Amino acid sequence: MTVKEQCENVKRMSGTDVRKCMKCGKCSGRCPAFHEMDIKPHQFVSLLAQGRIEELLKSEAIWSCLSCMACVERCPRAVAPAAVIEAVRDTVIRAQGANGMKAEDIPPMVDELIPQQLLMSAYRKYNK
Amino acid sequence: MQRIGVFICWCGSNIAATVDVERVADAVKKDQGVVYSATYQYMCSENGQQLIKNAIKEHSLTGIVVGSCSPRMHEATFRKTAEAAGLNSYMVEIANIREHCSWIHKDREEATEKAIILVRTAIAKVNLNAPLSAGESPVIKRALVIGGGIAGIQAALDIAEAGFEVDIVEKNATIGGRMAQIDKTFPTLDCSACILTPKMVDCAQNEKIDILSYSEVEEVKGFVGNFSVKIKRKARFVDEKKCTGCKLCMEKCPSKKGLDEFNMKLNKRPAIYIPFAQAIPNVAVIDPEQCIKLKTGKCGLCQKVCGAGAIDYTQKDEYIERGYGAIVVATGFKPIELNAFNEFGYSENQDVITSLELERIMNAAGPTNGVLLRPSDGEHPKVITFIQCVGSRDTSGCGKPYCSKICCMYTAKHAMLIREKYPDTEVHVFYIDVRTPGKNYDEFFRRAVEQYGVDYIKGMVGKVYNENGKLMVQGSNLIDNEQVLIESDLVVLAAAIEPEPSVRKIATLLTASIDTNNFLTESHAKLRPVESPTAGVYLAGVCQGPKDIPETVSQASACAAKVIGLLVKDKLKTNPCVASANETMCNGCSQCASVCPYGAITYVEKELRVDGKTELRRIASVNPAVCQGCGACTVTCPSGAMDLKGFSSKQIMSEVEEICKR
Amino acid sequence: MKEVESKMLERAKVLLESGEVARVIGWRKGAFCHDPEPASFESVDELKDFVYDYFCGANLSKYLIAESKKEGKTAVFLKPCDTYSFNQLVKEHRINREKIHVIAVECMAKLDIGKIKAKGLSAVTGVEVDGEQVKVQTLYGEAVLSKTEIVLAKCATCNKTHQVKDEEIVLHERPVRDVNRFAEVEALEQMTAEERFKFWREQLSKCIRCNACRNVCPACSCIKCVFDNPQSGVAAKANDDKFEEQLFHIIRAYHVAGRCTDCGECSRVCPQGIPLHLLNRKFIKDIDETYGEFQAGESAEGKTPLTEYRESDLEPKDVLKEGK
Amino acid sequence: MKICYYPGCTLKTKSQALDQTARLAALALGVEMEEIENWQCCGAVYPMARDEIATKLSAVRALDYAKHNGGRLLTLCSACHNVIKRTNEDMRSDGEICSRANNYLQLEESYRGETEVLHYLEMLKTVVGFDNIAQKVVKPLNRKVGAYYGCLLLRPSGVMAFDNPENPTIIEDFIRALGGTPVIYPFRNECCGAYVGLKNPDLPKKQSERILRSAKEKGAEEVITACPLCLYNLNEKGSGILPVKYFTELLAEALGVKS
Amino acid sequence: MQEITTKEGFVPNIVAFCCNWCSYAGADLAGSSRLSYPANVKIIRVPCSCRVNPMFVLKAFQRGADGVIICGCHPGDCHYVTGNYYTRRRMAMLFSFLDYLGIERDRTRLEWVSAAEGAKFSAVMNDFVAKVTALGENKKLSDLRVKEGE
Repeated sequence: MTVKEQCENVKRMSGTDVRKCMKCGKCSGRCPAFHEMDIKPHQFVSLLAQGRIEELLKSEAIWSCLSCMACVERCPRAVAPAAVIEAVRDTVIRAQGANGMKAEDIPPMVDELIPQQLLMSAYRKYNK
Repeated sequence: MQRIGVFICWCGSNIAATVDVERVADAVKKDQGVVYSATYQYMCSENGQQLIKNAIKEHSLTGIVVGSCSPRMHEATFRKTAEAAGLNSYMVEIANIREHCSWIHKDREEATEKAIILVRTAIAKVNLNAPLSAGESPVIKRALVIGGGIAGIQAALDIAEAGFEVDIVEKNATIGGRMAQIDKTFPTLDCSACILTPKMVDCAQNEKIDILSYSEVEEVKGFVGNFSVKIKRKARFVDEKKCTGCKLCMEKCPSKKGLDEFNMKLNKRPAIYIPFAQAIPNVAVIDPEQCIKLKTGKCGLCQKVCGAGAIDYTQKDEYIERGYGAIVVATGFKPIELNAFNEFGYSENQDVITSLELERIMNAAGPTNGVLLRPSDGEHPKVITFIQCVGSRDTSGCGKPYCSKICCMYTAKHAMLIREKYPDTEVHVFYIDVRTPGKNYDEFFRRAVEQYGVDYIKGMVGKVYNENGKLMVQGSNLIDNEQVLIESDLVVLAAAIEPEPSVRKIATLLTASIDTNNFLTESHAKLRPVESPTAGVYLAGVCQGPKDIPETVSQASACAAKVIGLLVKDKLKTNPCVASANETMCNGCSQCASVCPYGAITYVEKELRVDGKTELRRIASVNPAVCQGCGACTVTCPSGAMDLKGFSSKQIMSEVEEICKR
Repeated sequence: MKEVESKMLERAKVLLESGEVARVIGWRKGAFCHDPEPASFESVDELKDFVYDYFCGANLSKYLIAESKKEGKTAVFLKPCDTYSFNQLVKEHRINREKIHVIAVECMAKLDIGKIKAKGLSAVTGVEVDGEQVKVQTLYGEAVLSKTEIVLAKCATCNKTHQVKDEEIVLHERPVRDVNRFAEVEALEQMTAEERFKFWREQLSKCIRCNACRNVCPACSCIKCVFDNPQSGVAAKANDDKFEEQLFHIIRAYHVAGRCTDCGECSRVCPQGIPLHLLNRKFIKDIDETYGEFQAGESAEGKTPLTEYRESDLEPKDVLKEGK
Repeated sequence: MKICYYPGCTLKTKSQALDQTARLAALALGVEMEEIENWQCCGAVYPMARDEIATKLSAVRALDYAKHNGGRLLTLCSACHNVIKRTNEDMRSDGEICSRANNYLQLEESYRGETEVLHYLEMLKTVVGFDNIAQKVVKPLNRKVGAYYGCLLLRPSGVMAFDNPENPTIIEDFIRALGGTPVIYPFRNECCGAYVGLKNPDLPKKQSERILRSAKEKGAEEVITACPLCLYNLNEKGSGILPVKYFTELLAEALGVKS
Repeated sequence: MQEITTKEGFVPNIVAFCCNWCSYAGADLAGSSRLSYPANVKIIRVPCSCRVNPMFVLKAFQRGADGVIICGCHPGDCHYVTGNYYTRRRMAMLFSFLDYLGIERDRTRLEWVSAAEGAKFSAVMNDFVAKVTALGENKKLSDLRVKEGE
């Protein structure tokens, strides 16, 4: 896939129109995981609009987004940065062997109280 | 049989580059009724018009077709041209071969073919045109201004200055509007009241101006030059003529729980009150929701203390009806409700306020007598954060899609005034863009930054929350790509502005168009910016779109000029393209009247002689001065008795046929 | 029915004799037992030919446009379905209500001679109705037919009740029919566009442009019809192949939309047997489904569905239902 | 009254307290929660990518079952509620997702989002009524409780339509009905850190502490939630600043049905 | 401009009725913005969409138009306050009726185009022409009376 195709694909998967963004930064102003991210939520929208998908695919931030939808909820332009981040993450994990978490990584992290929901969420979010 | 002249305009290269104008002129030469056809570079020019005039005379033309730009552009021009050459102006039809042809098609052959059809369609129509003459209607030499803010005041003063009588209908107890609430004005920082109140006094003293305060427009009938308006004068329970404005009643009133609307409900006021010290008229009003006497029948204290005997608890709403030649709408604006913006904590935190509330807090006549104190505890705020674009430029559905236009400037003003008066205060402003077009505007904003050290942060706030008594403002700093957290004492929201909601009702009454944001629509965005599409209705101030005071005043004066231009005329020509019923065909079934939006159709019993017999029939009768020519009735009429002049069924059918000929 | 007829005759006599009314509008015997015709009776003497039987299907309300213009009062016998047309005409100011005395008469459905003949019976001399059974006498003997099979199309689905009456002659209660009057329209809607087109092409091709439907229709009462008016752009008198002719039925149906009471007279009088009521019923069904149930003629006041609107009305594209 | 109920995996294992107290309380209030047949895990997170269909199918199956069994589907776990409600909205308004999902499932009759998805709290509010609950309270809470909404119930508000996303009131009304005093604190709709803990344990810790600190500062003695994951994070990563319980535990307690 | 698939080079003839205040101005704006649409769309100016008599629509079809589109101000924005509301009902009923007679539904259309929607005007016309082109020539309304085979 060319970079351009990849961009279009991510745009389509996210279902959001990045051109609607007016670059106010409210998403990043609200994000609880902001400090954990190398590329910030508003940059996901902006870089995708510029076609700079390769930078996004390399980002560590895709593993930090909580999908808490705070950015989506408050965007004054009805843009969904979280959906862009998820589309990028999906693109990464759908690529062969690029799962964000390996089965063998999990057991050591699990304590006995950990709910299924957490494991399931993490599995869905990080793996194909 | 018509003698038709066809005039094809090149519009320089606008048409001629795509349409073979000579071929068009040639193709229609032998069409029915056509006796002359010509082309010219610019038909609308002096020379072009002369060409038309000469042809009308030389060839005794009875109708002309101009193939040119849109009729919305030059129909009026060519009608005047025809008139000047002695041809009835309604014998002119325009074939729009620019906007609808040369500008949208690239292929010359295709465009030329289409142009020929469009011109032929116009020829087919003009073959069926009949001379129409505009009727006349008298002009009532009095204007109505709806809304008594700065826009209404300025328009009224200018109209009165020209010698015409003006009524200002203001729904509040005083004129003055939003400008009266403002402390200082940008970019000069002069005191708003100092420049507004003299104008309010002028209004009160001008004998041509009648201020109908605490009143609302209830019903509008009629048309340009001849409106009849029913105005509700709400019961204020105080005789306007007797009250001296001494305020003794205000002191004695035992009910002091009403919220002071003038001070943005930041403090309480008595049930009987004068909105503010410089109110015009300087007359008290009783709030029936708060008045103990009106609610329980007991009390009556204000009546006892009123030396002038002005208090009248029995007052009822009254209705007056007056005639006007022109109407100016100047209904103004309000800040939007902030329910949809709870992320900024407006409803939970007293110290999160709107800019208009800050305006009152900063004002010497405001709830804190002009001392900057925060509402929660009356302390001086040391750190103040402003958030711009709250609800403006918002297409998510929570706010308004437009830029409110005034917020950048007033926020800079507030920031500057605070830093000037309280230099130890830290001021931050979150902005998305700072928009400062206007004379001395950007210089003003830069002064806030450069001279007063206001901290402008490019970014938007995501959340405002209260922690340990502080307002924590969490937002983006996009320049530094950081998320910042500012511990603030006061947060000021630049809430979007929206048209005063009553404008919808006014628009309906006036049949004036309104856009999806409830702004009244102007007749032409560039060339007729102060006129509503409804003849005789003019727009001033924010009711037409966001604007600041200087722009509002300019627009109000422009409105006044338009109104004066109308009122100096003794008679107006009416649109002759109106409906009329063929008496011999009319069934009198009343269906047409049931769809007429103007109430232009009535029924008469009339003796008709048909086929040698006299019959008494019920027949529709259209008042041509009231009919606006929409044609709704023509379609409802089952017998086809109702037709529209200038757009008759036969004319439209002939256009259809011509287009379908291929 | 005889009983009803004699009561009607009795009332007509009293009204005419007393001078209360100047004329009575009813039905007069025809040449055969099955072709009574609408008539105006101005004297007791003329009443000798008065008839009211199972073939009196004609709607008398349209005659009142002219009659209410005449001197004196006019009495009229109206069946349930006729009263809707009457109301509609009052609403449109075509009938002067004050000059009409409405006698509501019972109707147990009327018979269609065409359907009887289609059963192979000819030279019919009389009928006797007994509940669901109809004994048909002919010159060649007697036959028994099922009533449901030989009633007029308009009666087959009728559940109408008298909307107007100054007095009534109703001796029997009519059973309520459990039928869907839109069934035929629905069946057409279920077809493909091509099938529908084929159906209508066949039907409308039969039209000989005799104008019977127009002349009988109580909603089609224009002083000057658009089809007779050269200014309308659709005029055409004769049967020709021009648009004016071809679209005659479409325009006619549209013109009466929202005003048609579904009286069914158009189909009853069509000599070619075109089911014209299916055109009108489509409009009625669409209006009911899109803008709420509306029965023209139920009231002599108020607007019709096409002369009012709601801000929330559907767009045309949303009214067109998914067909095949 | 019977309502179809979708329990979800966590409630069958680690969070049985949530499930059991909810059932007990519902019975006391006259509602029988009828577990739907053969439910499968909803997936715990709503897949946002528009080309994700397979991961939405278990939710569609549950919805379709409820469509034919009363037309309502009751949820309890915030995550299940979020996934099922959002999937339902896709089925209702996104023609492409709807037709693709139906193609997979081959149901007798296409599912087009007809089922009403009802969270237990919404059921309490609209079906039972908080006033009725208040009347049945035998052991009023008499303490200050902070409602923790988290993200899943509220956002995206356009689809969830649960409450005002920035200033919700439903759990506060619930607390009031149980005789407790609700404490409103600004972090009640902030994310707890969710599943990111497996990758980055610091984030849930930071968030959970922040949330509980905020609740404590405003006077809460206890925090309640509807989400097993939130409960886990707040309890395990929140440094014990405040005790955290399921809202149904308080309901059962107040109604006197706690086992 | 959209690609239009033609049936053996068939170019449909389209009659567009546009209200003077919104849609005609919208068409003007499409022109001044140089937003093209096929040349086979020809516009008739009417004061309001409510001036469009169903008879005009039928006449157009009879005379060989392949598609008829009516454009007016958005509901609520009618220059004459209520005109387009009547249009909406009239055309909804007419179009449904024509469909009932077997006339392809894509040959008729009602659209709201404001004076500001030049782009919409152009898009609507492109789309409409594409749909009508796909249907081919309109024969039905002009030969409703002609018996099969004749």
